[in-house]
Amino acid sequence: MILPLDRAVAELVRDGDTVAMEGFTHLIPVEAGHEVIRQGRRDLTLVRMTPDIVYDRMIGAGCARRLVFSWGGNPGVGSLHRFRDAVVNGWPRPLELEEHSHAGMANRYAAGAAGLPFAVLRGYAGTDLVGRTPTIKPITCPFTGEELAAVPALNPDVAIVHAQRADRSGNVQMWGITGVQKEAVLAADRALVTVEEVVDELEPVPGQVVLPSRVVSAVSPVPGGARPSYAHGYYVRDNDAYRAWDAVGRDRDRFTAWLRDEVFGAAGGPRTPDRAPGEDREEQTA
Amino acid sequence: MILPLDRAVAELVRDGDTVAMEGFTHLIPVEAGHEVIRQGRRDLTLVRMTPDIVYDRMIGAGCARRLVFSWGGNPGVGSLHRFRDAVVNGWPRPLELEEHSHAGMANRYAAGAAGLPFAVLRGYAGTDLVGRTPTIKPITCPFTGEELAAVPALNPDVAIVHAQRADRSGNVQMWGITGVQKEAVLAADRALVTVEEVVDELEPVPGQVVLPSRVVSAVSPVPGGARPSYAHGYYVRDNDAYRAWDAVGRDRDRFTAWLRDEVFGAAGGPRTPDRAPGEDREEQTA
Amino acid sequence: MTATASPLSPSPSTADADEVMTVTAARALADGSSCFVGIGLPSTAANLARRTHAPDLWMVYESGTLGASPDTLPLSIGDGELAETADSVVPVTEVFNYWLQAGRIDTGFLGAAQIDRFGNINTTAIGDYDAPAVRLPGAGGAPEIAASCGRVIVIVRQSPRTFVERVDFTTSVGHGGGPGDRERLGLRGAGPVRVITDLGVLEPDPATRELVLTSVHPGVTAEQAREATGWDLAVAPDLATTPAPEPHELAVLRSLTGRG
Amino acid sequence: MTATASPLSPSPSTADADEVMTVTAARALADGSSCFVGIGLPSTAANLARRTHAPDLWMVYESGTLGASPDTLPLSIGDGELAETADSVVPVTEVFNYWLQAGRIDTGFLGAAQIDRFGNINTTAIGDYDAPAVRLPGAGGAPEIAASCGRVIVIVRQSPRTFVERVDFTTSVGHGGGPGDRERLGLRGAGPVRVITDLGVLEPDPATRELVLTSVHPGVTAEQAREATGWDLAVAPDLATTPAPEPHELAVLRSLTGRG
Repeated sequence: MILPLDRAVAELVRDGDTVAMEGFTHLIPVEAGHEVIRQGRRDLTLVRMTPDIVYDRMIGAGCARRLVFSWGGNPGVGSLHRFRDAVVNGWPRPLELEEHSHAGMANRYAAGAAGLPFAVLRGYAGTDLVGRTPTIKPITCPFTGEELAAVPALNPDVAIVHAQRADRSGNVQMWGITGVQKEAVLAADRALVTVEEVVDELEPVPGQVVLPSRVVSAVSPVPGGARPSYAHGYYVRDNDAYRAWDAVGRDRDRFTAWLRDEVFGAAGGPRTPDRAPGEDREEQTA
Repeated sequence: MILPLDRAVAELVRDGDTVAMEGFTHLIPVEAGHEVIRQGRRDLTLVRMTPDIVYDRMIGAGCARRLVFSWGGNPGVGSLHRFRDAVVNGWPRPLELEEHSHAGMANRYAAGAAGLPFAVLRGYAGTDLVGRTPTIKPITCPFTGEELAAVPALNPDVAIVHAQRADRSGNVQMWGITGVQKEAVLAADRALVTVEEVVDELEPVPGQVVLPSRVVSAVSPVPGGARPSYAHGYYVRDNDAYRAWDAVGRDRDRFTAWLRDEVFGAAGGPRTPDRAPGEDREEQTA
Repeated sequence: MTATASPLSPSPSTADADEVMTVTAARALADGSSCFVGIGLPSTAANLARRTHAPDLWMVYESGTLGASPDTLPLSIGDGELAETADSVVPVTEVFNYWLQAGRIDTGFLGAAQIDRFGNINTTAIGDYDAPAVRLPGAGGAPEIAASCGRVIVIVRQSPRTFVERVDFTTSVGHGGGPGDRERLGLRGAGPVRVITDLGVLEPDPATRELVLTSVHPGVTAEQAREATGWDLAVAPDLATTPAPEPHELAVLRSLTGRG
Repeated sequence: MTATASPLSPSPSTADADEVMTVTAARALADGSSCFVGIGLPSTAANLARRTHAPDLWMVYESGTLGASPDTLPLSIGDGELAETADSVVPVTEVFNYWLQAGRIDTGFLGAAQIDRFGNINTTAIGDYDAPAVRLPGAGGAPEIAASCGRVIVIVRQSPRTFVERVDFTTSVGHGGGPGDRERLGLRGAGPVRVITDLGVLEPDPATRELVLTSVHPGVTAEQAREATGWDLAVAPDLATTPAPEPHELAVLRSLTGRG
């Protein structure tokens, strides 16, 4: 149940899988993404509401064949250049897109978590997403006759999220902005949770979401594993690192060098606390 | 915003309204129900997953024309005899029934809260509820072709819930088992919340649900207002009172006397803390 | 194996019929499995299992308490004790949608006012729905427990009024009208795999899905069980006798129920 | 009303174009109303409003923070500051379903990479979707903000590349093709009621729903605004001049953005 990150990724993430790494700005499983890159996974369908820099890196590293998403930007900064390069130029390989809105994606996860084949929402009407995205279909209310939008459930092969804590039985506790992580984990066949720490007892915290161990396949202790995103109560969002990513991601060579130094350079499993990922920021922005 | 219970009920609950009083075993707004009885409301459509003794009393007092529900019993004890008497014998007046399952009711509230006309669930298939309850219809998944059940949204005229605390602006805080109260409040046009106490500041509590004041029409301080149900952190469930209700509710005369003494005898607004409703238990069971 | 006196069982050393029923139900719960627990006998059986052979039984109550481990038997499915001891307390929408409907619960426990030869259950009304002889509480969580739990165990006292040829109202589907009906209806769980009564145990015939008497409790005859059944109850050729409660099971059960 | 020097505005006393745009947007938010806030200029405008005329503006960020009141401007819609200061933090499913879709938000703020004469917005791709000249971030929360907020205010810098006859991709619906289209599509909010740019303010004509220049910022001419528009922009007969930022508005804005 509690496994080092490299073993957990090796066991749970397979070539060709549909992988959902969630975390809405907060608690993004960045280090787990780096481990997937290190292990050279290919042909993944990456699912995520806000691809963010973790998917920018995975796409740039060639892990992904397809992206299911709703907003692919660098929050507060601008574009994701590796994502753009893959979509516009097919580098390092073409990237198929399946685009939804946030509301659609959130409801797709919720349907997946609930064992339903689809979800219903007031959404998409009049937008060009309707024609472009085959996973949006009309549905009529059997009581009022209103037409609404239906979207199919998302049921990833594996969900990966980051949380503040787990206990030794693998019960997971997160708090602060918890996004759609609960739904992503419940919707997936397998779930990997990286955590800041493993503790004896999960002291209740206001706003907490607890994922019972029976829906968690593996917990990996990865302190700092969300950096440059943040872990409420542990460290703050490294906004400078997000800004600095713009220049790195913009240039193929610079990105490739970054990948070599910062991801493969740290090979051999997850980084240890004495060399937390956040400490690389200075090099990264240099 | 903060109003005495009698004024709040006078302003928010009208004859003929659809009223949802929720609280899943915990935090049942019993005193608010008594106030509705005192004010002589008639022709109400009462909505509640588990009618419990509060609706037994309101039905026995003649407030209700119709009941929308999923389980009408005295939890852990047995039947609700006023409910039975109304259904089987039409005393004190006939009671129309609209029956669902818990899953259906919960999803109906959720659809109402979400501004959707209906909800979808795996439910009811093969049961006789399908033929008896016109608010259950089939719906086909546009992606898989599977047939599921659709139920219409519940949007009560007024929701009434009990909570532990509110602040002076009317933000409401509850914790422990919170059932479908959030959904019921969000689904309703108007919402009345009775609380154990009004405080200056809502100190965060693990497991809390906070209802922002903008979705609350009125808050009424009613300490002990959930008795013989309970308020986590304030008082425990009075299981003896639930058991004792069986004998009172079973007999029309005894019920009528109880109503006269315990509900109308306390007329003139909500009971004050020095005569909390729970203290009546001895008389009630005598 | 016979119920002889033991230091752990101070009161009458022979289990009564309800006790045999409850112990038999408890034994049906595997350690580490998850169980959707209704109030009354199911809750007693699940809590007994957790205190005997299944310490890691994961109990879910429909109030939203996941992994509750109460010190005392709750009277309602929403007692404060359940929330205080749960791994997580979730809204009622989530317990039904994310846990039950999603197929995450191994065993569902149901009671019944009527049960028929195919394990269909009535908890709604006896007689005509529109003019019932007896109005019962209704569906509650039962239809979806019967549909979505991995399997269902029914606990109900046996009598011809309860065990009927055909239920007056199908609140929760067992095996419908026979083989293939659950599949046709899209019900994902296996349905009732065992009906545990105060007289014995009934299980669906693998081919016909009709309930068959497979075990009688100590001291009960097949004929007594047949007389307490409103249809022509079939008896398994290898009819067993239910193992009597062990002294320690009985002692724990009595400490839970306050008898003993 | 002219931007003269004041003790509260230490840096250049004349507001620049972005500042006029932001202050004008802030003024559009009524005290006590609710606002769905995107990051960037909308967040700056909403936080400015809350510190000036609208202390009870209720800000909702799509990360699930309801009633956030950050001390500093967040960089992302999910900064920790938002969660710490919120009345309530809810799951993303709830913010979209229970709050936005249910019609509980008065004003939605949107930006745009392209906006057309009917206020339709593109944030998906410039050029052909399958072989885009520029790939943009995509929809995010915008389609449903545009559909379900009571009204929408768009904040976007004006240029012919941005203000186009017809958007390459309709990510979020404004007034569709003209009168009645929102109703036909079942969109419940009023749609874009104001487009605030660095040059002036555009509002939909009540009859045709086409965007019309109704105000120019101080020092800007209608012709400049028309030249920065990719269609033949109509000018309101009673064209106004946007009231210049007050010194205290400018001072607060600059304290927020770190300029000044």
